[in-house]
Amino acid sequence: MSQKTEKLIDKKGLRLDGRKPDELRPIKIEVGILSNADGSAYIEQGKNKILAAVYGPKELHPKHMALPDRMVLRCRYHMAPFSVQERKSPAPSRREIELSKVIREAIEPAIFVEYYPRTAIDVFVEVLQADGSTRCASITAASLALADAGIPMRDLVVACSAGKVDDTIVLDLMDTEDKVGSADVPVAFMPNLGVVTLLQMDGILTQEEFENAINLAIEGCKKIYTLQKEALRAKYISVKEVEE
Amino acid sequence: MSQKTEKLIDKKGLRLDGRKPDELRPIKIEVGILSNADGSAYIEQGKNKILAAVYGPKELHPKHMALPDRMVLRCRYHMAPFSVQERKSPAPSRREIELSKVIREAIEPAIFVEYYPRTAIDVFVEVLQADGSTRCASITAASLALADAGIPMRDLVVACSAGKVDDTIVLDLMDTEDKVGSADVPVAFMPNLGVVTLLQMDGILTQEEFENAINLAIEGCKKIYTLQKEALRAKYISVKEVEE
Amino acid sequence: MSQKTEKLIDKKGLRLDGRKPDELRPIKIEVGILSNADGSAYIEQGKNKILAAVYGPKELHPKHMALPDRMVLRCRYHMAPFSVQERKSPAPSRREIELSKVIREAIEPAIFVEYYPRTAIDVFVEVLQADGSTRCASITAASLALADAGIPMRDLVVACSAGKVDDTIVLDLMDTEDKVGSADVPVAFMPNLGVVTLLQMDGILTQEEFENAINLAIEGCKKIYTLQKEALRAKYISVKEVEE
Amino acid sequence: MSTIVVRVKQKQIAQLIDKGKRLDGRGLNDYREIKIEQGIIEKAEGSARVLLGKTEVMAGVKIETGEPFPDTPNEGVLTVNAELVPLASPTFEPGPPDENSIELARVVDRGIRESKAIDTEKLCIEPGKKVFVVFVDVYVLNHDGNLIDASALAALAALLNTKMTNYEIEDGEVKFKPGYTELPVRKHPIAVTFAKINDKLVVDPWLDEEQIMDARITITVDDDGNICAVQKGGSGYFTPKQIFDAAQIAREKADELRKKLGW
Amino acid sequence: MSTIVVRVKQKQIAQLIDKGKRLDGRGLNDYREIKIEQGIIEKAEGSARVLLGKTEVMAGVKIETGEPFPDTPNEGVLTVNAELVPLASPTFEPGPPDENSIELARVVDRGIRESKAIDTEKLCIEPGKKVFVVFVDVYVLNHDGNLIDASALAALAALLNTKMTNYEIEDGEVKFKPGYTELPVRKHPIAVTFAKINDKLVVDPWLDEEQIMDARITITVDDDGNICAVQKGGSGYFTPKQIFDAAQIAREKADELRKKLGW
Amino acid sequence: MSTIVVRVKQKQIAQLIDKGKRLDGRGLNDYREIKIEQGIIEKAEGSARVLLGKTEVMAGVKIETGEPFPDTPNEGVLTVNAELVPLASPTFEPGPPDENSIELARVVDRGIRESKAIDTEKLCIEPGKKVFVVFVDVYVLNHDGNLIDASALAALAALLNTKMTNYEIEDGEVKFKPGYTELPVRKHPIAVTFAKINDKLVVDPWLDEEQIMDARITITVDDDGNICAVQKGGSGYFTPKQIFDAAQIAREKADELRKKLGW
Repeated sequence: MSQKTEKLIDKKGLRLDGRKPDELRPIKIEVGILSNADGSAYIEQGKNKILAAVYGPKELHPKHMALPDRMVLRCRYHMAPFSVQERKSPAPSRREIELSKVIREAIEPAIFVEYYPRTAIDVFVEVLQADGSTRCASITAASLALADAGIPMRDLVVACSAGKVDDTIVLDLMDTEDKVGSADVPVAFMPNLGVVTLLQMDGILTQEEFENAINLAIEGCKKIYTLQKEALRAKYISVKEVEE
Repeated sequence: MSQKTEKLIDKKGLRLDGRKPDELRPIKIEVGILSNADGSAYIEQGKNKILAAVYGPKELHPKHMALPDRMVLRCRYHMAPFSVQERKSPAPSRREIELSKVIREAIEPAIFVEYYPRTAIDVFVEVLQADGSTRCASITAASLALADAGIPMRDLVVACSAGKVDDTIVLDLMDTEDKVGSADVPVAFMPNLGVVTLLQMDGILTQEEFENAINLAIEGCKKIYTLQKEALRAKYISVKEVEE
Repeated sequence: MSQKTEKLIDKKGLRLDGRKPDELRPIKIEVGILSNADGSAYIEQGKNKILAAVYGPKELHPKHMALPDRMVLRCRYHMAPFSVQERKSPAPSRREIELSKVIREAIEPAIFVEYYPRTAIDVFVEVLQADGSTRCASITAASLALADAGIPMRDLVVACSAGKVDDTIVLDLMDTEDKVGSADVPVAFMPNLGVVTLLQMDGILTQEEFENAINLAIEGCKKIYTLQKEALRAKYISVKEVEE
Repeated sequence: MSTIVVRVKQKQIAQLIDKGKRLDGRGLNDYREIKIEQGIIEKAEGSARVLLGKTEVMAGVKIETGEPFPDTPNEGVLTVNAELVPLASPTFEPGPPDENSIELARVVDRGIRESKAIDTEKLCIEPGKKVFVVFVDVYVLNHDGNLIDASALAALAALLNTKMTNYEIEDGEVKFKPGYTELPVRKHPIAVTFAKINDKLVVDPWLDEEQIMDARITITVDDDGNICAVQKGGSGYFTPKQIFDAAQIAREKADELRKKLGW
Repeated sequence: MSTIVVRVKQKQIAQLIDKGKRLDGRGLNDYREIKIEQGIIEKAEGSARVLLGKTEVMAGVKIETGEPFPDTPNEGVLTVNAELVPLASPTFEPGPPDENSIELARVVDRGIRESKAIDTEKLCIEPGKKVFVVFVDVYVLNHDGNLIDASALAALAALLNTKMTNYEIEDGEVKFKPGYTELPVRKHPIAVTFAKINDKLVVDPWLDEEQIMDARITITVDDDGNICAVQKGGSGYFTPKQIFDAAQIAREKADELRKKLGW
Repeated sequence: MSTIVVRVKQKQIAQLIDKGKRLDGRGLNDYREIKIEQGIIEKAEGSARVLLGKTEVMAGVKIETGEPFPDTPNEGVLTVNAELVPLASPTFEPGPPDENSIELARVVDRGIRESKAIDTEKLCIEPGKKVFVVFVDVYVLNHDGNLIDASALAALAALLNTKMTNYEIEDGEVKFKPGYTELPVRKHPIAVTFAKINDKLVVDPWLDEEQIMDARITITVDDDGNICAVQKGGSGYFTPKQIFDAAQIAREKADELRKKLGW
């Protein structure tokens, strides 16, 4: 987060891409689009284009890594070399390793890990194009891929960022807002339980701004949750149509 | 392959090193020259100097990599740092990794892999000096090392390149012809069965030139095959002499 | 070792830090200072600050690495990035890998490795600040950490360097003497048995100088051995005091 | 699927091929349906997504400045990389490129390079010092067989879609200007892969066919019907006649595909 | 300890926390004893050793010259690295940084960076070309829980202890001169970590608490009481209220620590 | 060989050494037959192949230009690397250098470096900026014991065989001219390795001896009879007297070898 003089909110209170402060970017979600994966989902959120796939539950190698009372959840968040302005080396960066960890920890609370002892589930996220708040869109897609794979879950996990740009708390940061704004607060949420499973922040916020940002992000999560469920239903309906 | 103005074939139709288009470079082959390996062979072809060694059949670690109905053939093609004009880093390059694969796949058709289930054979090729068409000379040597190790084989595999330089189809490309010529076609062959086990090509050839190049390479293979068998016989004779 | 014009011994026969040729640097040793390790020791020798820790005997993974008739001793010598003038990358250097090996081989003769078949012991050495002869101080600390972990040993191993600076054989080289002097001879010693377990040398020495240097280093070892035993006793006493 | 079901299916595939038929209804020399979408990654200079049946491959092109190779000081640099990302198949593992992804990248690279598809001399900024480096990243998203042909199509489609920002040289530095120029692509190399099953060759094998094939051969053909790259793979073999026939068919198929795709 | 003893102890810890107490006698929002020693590594430009109970962390600062990032040509560069050295815990393995050490380094880095603790513009030597690079190496020597707070304290203490050799520019080269200047540190970000156990939050968890916690949250606070970095960890969750309360407490604890340490 | 046969043989080796004899008929201080061939790799600036009994080592020298080390701005750079290539022994594995190959390279390096065998000041092109870098690559082709001595011989023989292309400086660039100059090698350090078996020291151990030795010690000696590098290896120990005696013998053997080889 580095502050520059550029105006991120215009006189009408609109953002660089014409959105109001509490407005989400256009979102498109598809479930079950990869034929090899046990479950998969694709999300477009603004210019973000992200694929998530799930393999498992399956046997774990080497075997001494398996847990006797629960499954092991593994997660890889990875960006395609062409997903960002400057070509990214395909080797995992420190940022990708950290995000793989926090995404895994955002998803895990939703899974009944004790149902499948001694097994592993792999969640693979590929960012094909990055446009800010990719970790949130990745979580939204990954939890759909898990549901698509038939993994028993307490709830879908949905994620959305909020942040502060030009003294305004705004929803769902896009790339420039993320880089030039004064704070970024990604939040993952389980709507049924009303709990937060991912929370990070960088920038500078007062206690009040911090609370507002989280509350706004949760509102965003709830809207995206509706889209998640629609996408699942669409998959289910289309599958039924095919079967009939 | 990049075309330059240099003349690769002179007015008399002779090549840079004085060879006729369908002439092999001088070849020297020795079998069984390393005392530790289960089988070994050394080949000089032009300035190529290449060692091949075989270890196995042996147990495979980790065990879950072993196959219940056949042996696993592994192959490493590697160049010494001093084998080429510019010092080569000893870490395997992408080229070496690809060549290891195609060499393995060129040799494997000759081996009765089903005779030794759950085991592994390692083929190690070290290029001590490289002078064009090293993959072919490596295959010629590696199959002798396998024979020297007593691995049951359908036939020896023998390899030779052909290519196009200055509009002429020529046999057994040396370094400059490989780099400056207009096409390179390495071929591995099993003479008894009359089949091709390695084929690659880069450059530009018409259908007719392509067929001619392969046919010429096969003729080269047949000549080298005679040398292979002589080298095996020489080893066998000298071993018998020692024993008597 | 590169010779420069700088004077390393002054007219009074004193060294850069005021020591006489056969004088050790100030040494401070503490045993059992890390709560997680099974054994640990800390040494300051001049500006050297080094921690050693021991974990084990413990099970070995993967299991086929275990030895049926003895334990496996493993050792890692590692320098903190801030321990030297120019920041050192945390990845192990070739020097660190060699030193890990010679330190392990200096310690191993003291351990009754046959008492714990199929197990492993890990010795971890961290150089927090380096000031010449770190491998010697590391061995002195590591053998205390082993004793602190209750590993049965034939004797403590103690180490000290000698060397040649400005035509004089001197004891316990500090950084500048190591770098600018004309020879460095690190020696590890088991006083009870009177045997040398580590010996390296670089520089140029006559046979006589070489013998003198080793003899001087052994004298140094004997002095440090007294400090080692005191440090062990101090730990033992303070533990008893706590227990009482 | 259980192992038994798999075996039965494999037997069926092989038996049908013996009779000149394929389980999915194709003729021996037929490609699966090909769908190509270009320009899908706005942040890349060029991009394309190829569906070859259920095999899905993406390619993205990024252009940076760098140094030329010493032996070609006047030419830009082409770098092809391929990732078998683990979401594409249960057999793909995360980690550095293995021999399969390296072979894939190098075969795609060879087709583009040897056919001189890109006019690399137009990518020179300052001879011997600065040139454009064209990175083609092939990204396999779903593996249902014949990754080579799908990747070669994706790479070429992405290159054909590539726009380079205009620039001028100011004090030895590259300054970008408004406007775009297309990447100078002058050839359209097409890779045609055959699987050998029961001693018969079939074009564009799908995954089930690949699992029972003895060997494969890829023949890449340029716009003039010349062969510009060949790669045999797998632990089987071919007779010379099979190879010559394959080359002939590859030249026909390449021509057919080029027409169909308007290249 | 045997597994059974461990389980009994864990149960005890959880039951006590339920009653607002902790096994080591602390209140829920109490830190363990903090000892800080600065300047212990003379060869480093700055250094500090922090004891947080039995958790021991060292930090060393090295300063080198290097290139600025293209988007901040007038600013020096901060690089934080963390090593979980294997002598600190039976669970730490030698090898390249794993996800835990990377997360640790990045959370510490974020606190320093986002609070703008270092006046990086004063580390510029020649805009766009040469700046000072500040390496902060966090070295965990004994792991008894709450590595983040201990590491953040060690990093800050080392930075506050850092002296830069004076220099002047001569013919575009940096020439060092006698004398030192202190590193321009203008903020004191404090990381405050909470563990959630039995739905209650406790400050500064020790290792036994971490082993039974559902999740943790770290809130880093600057001198003005602003929040400058947050990181949730572990596979559990928090209610929004728990987070807001934690932020409030973190701001108080940070203030308290800053006063106690004289920062 | 079966384990029992191996044990019997090892017992025999040890018993014979006890009586001052060796299984292969050598005296305790005898080297195996040494064969050296130089100039076998025409593409390298220098090369040699050494046979020490059945132990076979190759060394190649390549010379490139590079930067000097900051503390020796007027000197060329020597880099020794050793590869235990897997065809040399069933115990060598492919992969990055392990501790054995690193130790081997560093011991060979130390002998050359500390004896000042190469006049590195003659390898300086432009002080502080450009020097020649001498890469010595030691390549072990067959391991039958005493790799250090064989490698040190191979490295030195390759250096003695090294020819540098003539050059002149034109506008700060190195331009190569016709003709060659020999690498300035002025010393001939010889490494002499002893194995300790049954408390006796034997020179030039072969593999079977190495497998039962308690420890080994290598003493490298320059042309003036000075000791220039020492390395103890293995998990045993030596008495000071054993070391002093070994040094004495090493000086004699080095002298002997140097004469025999005409160095």
